[in-house]
Amino acid sequence: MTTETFLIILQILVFPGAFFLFALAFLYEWVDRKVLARIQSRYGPLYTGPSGILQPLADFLKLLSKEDIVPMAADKILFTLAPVFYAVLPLTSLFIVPVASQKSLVMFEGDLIFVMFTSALMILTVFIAGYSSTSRFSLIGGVRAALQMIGFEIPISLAMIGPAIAAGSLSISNIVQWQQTSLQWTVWLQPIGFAVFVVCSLAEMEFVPFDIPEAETEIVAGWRTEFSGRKLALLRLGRDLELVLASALLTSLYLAGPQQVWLIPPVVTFMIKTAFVVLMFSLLRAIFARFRIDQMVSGMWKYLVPLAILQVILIQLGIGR
Amino acid sequence: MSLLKEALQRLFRKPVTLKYPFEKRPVPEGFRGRPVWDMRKCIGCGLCSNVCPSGAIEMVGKGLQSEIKHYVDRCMFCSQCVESCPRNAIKMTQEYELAGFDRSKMLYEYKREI
Amino acid sequence: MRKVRYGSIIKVPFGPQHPALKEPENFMFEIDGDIVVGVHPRIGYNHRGIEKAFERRTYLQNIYLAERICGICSDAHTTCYTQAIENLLGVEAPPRARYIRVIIAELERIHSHGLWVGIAAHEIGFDTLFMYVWRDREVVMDLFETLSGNRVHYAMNTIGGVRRDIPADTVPKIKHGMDFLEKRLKYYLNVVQNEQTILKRTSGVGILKPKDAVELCAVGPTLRASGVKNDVRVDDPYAAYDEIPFNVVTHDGCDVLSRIIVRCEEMLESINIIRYALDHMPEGMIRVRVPMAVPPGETVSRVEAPRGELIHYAKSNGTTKPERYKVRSPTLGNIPALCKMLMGAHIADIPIVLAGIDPCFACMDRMTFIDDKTNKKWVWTMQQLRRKTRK
Amino acid sequence: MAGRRDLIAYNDLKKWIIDPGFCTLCGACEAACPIHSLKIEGETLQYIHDCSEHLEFCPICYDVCPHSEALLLETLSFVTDAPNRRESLGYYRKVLLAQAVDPELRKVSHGGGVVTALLTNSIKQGFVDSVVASRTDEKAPLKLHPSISLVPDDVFSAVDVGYSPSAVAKAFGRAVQEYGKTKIAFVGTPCQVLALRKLESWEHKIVDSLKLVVGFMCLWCFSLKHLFESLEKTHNIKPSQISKIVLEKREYVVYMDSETVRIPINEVRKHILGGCSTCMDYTAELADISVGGAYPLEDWSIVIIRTEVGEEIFDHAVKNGLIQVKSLENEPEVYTHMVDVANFKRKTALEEIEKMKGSGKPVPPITQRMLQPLPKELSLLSSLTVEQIMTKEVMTISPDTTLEELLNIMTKHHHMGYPILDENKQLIGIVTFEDIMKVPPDQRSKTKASEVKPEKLLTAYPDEPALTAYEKMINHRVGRILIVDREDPKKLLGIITKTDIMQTLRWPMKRR
Repeated sequence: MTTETFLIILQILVFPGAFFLFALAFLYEWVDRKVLARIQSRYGPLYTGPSGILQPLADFLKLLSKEDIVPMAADKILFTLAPVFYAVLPLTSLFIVPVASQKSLVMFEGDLIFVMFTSALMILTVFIAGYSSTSRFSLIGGVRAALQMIGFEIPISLAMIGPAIAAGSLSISNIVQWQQTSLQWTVWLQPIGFAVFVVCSLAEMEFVPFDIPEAETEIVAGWRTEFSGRKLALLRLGRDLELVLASALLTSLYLAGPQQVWLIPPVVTFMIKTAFVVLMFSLLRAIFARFRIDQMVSGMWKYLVPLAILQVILIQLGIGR
Repeated sequence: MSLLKEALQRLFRKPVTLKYPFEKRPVPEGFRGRPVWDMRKCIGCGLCSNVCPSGAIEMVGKGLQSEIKHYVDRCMFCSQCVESCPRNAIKMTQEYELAGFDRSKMLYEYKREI
Repeated sequence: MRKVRYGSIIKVPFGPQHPALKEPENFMFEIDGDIVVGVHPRIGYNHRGIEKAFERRTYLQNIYLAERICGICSDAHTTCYTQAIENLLGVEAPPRARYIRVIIAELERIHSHGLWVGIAAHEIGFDTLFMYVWRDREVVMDLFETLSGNRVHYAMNTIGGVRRDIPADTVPKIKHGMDFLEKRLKYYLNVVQNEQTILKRTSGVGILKPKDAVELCAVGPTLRASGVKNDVRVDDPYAAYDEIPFNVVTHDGCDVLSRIIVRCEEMLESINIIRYALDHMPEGMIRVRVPMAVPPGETVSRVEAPRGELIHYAKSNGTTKPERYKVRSPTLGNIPALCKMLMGAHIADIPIVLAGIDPCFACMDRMTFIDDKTNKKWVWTMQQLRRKTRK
Repeated sequence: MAGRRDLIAYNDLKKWIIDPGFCTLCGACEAACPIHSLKIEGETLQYIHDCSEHLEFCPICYDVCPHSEALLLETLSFVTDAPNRRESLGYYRKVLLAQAVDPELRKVSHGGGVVTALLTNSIKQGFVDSVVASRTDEKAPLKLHPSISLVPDDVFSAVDVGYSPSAVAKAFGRAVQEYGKTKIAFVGTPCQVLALRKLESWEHKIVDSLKLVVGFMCLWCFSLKHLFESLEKTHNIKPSQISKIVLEKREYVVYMDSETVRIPINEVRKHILGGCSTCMDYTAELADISVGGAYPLEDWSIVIIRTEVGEEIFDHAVKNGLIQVKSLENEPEVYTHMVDVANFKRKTALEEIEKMKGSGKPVPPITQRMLQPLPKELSLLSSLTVEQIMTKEVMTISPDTTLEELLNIMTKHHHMGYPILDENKQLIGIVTFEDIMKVPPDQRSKTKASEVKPEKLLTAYPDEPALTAYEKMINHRVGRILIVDREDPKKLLGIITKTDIMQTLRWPMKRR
């Protein structure tokens, strides 16, 4: 084995690969919970580690050790596979997004399309998870998730395309590089696209006001109702990775991604930017009530899709390029 | 978005939650905590056990030979016994952490000194 | 209520254990797509035999039993109970006691409505508002603790008056709390009326027309939110309400939003009532002593609980224990109206509409038996019950 | 009296007090009853429901009844801090004459308006927050109602003396339980004061709120119904006409709108309450402050201050200028009259008891207890010698002292009997208050002490057991016995009075 192969394996497994991303996922879950709690005048996680920073990890470990119940009527294969996919898909996408330097671990022309594809696959996984548990609440939750996807998939794709058009490349790393070399962040050029992306990310991550597929008071835990033990642990990990993915994508596409500023390594600027994005997500999820599914879908089509199209047209007209 | 301002303000303020088991809240005067009996004053009339709505008080024996058994697990701290006692033999304390796993530990017995 | 529809109707159970219902009660919804086409409430899940328990306890002990019919409107139940027994005894609570009862009842209304606004916010996923409202509700809870020694079961009422006086040094404390609450409540009222997501979820949802509301015997804020002016405090004044000027808050939106607004404004009105009562509280007795035994007779007493009109019926046979006791809690009155509101709603609207009547199922549940296959209903007598238990 | 007590006190109360008709309707039992089984309604005591349903064992209502024998010695401990004790005065710190400074007040009140002034001051100064007292109805001036006053102005019309029973002790219970008052001044007649003191020695929780007990001197109470009936029958006086009844020199003067009628005391005595006929306490010996009319002085009251609390509150009122005081020493007539009435009351009570005993009727348990010491008290007395309990410093007079001079001495020192010693310090007899009273007032300045002294002289020897001396006193119905030397019966060594006996009996009791 050459040193190079070893380094690549190390990169995939440790930094900036799986281990680092897991750590980041747990860290951002903690940031999210803590910020949300502070907004609501609560403490949030407090006792596990300093200021409860290890709480998400503790939750994860605890769930791993819990009993794993599979409903009798459930489709066992799909029911078991869904959580795995749910955790693996955002992780795969994160290899494409630049984290530690301007270049991501895996990059190829058109990897942006791949990310869009995986995010669509995730919703499919959610639907399958809800469908395979055969619980009424899960079913409704899964259907809602699928329905919700119809709402946000188009605008989020358009919002992703915006920077790509500006950079002239379908590779995320290239978009990042373009921003850094041209010394302008896309967010200043395409604020509408940024806003659309943020809103759709909330919907993608099922955060209030778009936590419709798992609305606690309406359908218990939605598509996740029947999951427990290791499966639930994987679902939670997937959710956290999704948060990292969404913030990383937003950072890469609109905030110029990992950037070497003076002596600060790019990974630090990346973390600062993503942490800021997570904070913004937490703030936004705190100040709204949940929409109803019909209101959400119609609102998306009525307002966000035209806005996203408008942004694309503006870019084509040369504004925001 | 009308809650945004308040949300931002709250983000930089101290939470209002009390870290309860570590940080106990002082209770006000007149708080109705666990009742205690002063057997030097008790005459054993049995009124407390008779008025108790939840049957938490048991009197063993009669009159001045009696003993009081108080089952805290049944007590609902209404303080009717305190109100009914003709002689101030019962007092409500400020004790409120009375939950536990063992019911047998929730029996408080009051015996007379002979 | 049952409507036969062909197509993909699925039945969705709501409760007895459900995150939207904090109390065990069962609703079976027939859902066509996302629309509710049938509602089948099954009450009685949480029957606790309280009325039978009343017959086994003395009148004095029953105060505390009445208090535990409901945890949130505990004072309304004891007020109603003590009023009924005072009627039977032919005594009247002294003026100061009646003012204290008003103060406690209105504090309780603030706490109950505040709790409800929080729940309503939670039902539509607005947890931040829920936290804020409940945080500010603590002011009332602390006042209760200072005034009565307990946050939930105040045990202020006793037959013939109240058990504790409101000392002069706590009056400024209460007033200070009221000033703070008034500021906060106005802010929340503003939030509720201006926050788009809340308006989206609540306006035009759970419509109950005034005519339906009256026909289906809705009570309390549910009825008043349909624009019907009805309040026991005015219609049949008890305690000191006949001496205190206040407005009956109504709103004619007929939807969940107007139910929120009515409750918020009622809280503001309660603050005014408390201020007036504190300023005009007469000196003197706080209770009259009454004997343990109650002369024979029967009586009905009405109280405007936070949830609506509460009715207690008592029958005495001259001993120290009641012969029969019956409680009609406001939630029971609102159940038919609730079914009306829910028809045609979205699944997502079920929790907020359900919460819109401020249900308190624990105090509502009564003993009836329903065979849901034949729709036959009956009530078991004590003998039948005994026979059943022996088997 | 009754050997074993019943577990439920009401059974005893009914048997020994209510049924024989000794109840004076003070309402202490109603105030004390933890389950409100008893109720005073008009002139009857109602038993509303069976208390044994709720109680296993309850001594309360019988223990606190002023006519029961329970807790009698314990009640004494409230006043025994006082330095002096005299027969018919009780334990006291000071005896003086007082009147309210405000003339308006004197006009509305009986006597000097002292109680009203005192209580008004205490409420204003915050010593007490309410006053429980009797008040007359404007429509029926003789009928008393218990009243609870909260503001000083209320007191102004509240305090009143009268001759009808009033459930003040019940009102005290209400003040605590229904009004929630915590500092209460109580005003009542001797039996009501006794009831309160019994509640206090029983440690009933309602007396936590008791701050001050003011006692009125009281001869007795009438059953108004009977009194009115008889007045209407014999003197054709309608109850509505009567505006005031005043006791003046063993005569009741009935004031009506136009005329006055004088009725001898014995004629109306039939209508007094059962418990009053055997009561021997005139000056409310257990009160913090006792107040009575200062006949023949108009507008003055005689005030006996017994406890520290009473002294403090009274002095404060004097300092604040609401009450003016005058020494009693220069007014022997006032003092004489008071003691005379007290003695009259005691004498008639004793006669009544004899009568009751003779006819086999039950005697109130308290009287029985007062007249018959308990076995343990007797054994205590028999274990002591006379020498151990006698007072050695005796005030004596010479045979030439006139009765008027003697009355002055009595007014100054409050002793009721004085041994007469001749110039050689030889004992020649003893002269007591009763002996003086036999002499008409106008001849008292001429009569000498030796002339009225009884023939017989009761003496005891210092080495005798105290019990013997006590028995001698009881048998001869005297309040004091002279102790003389066994060898020389003319040599006075000391004196034993009832006070000394009381001191001996109560010495194991300690004030809490």
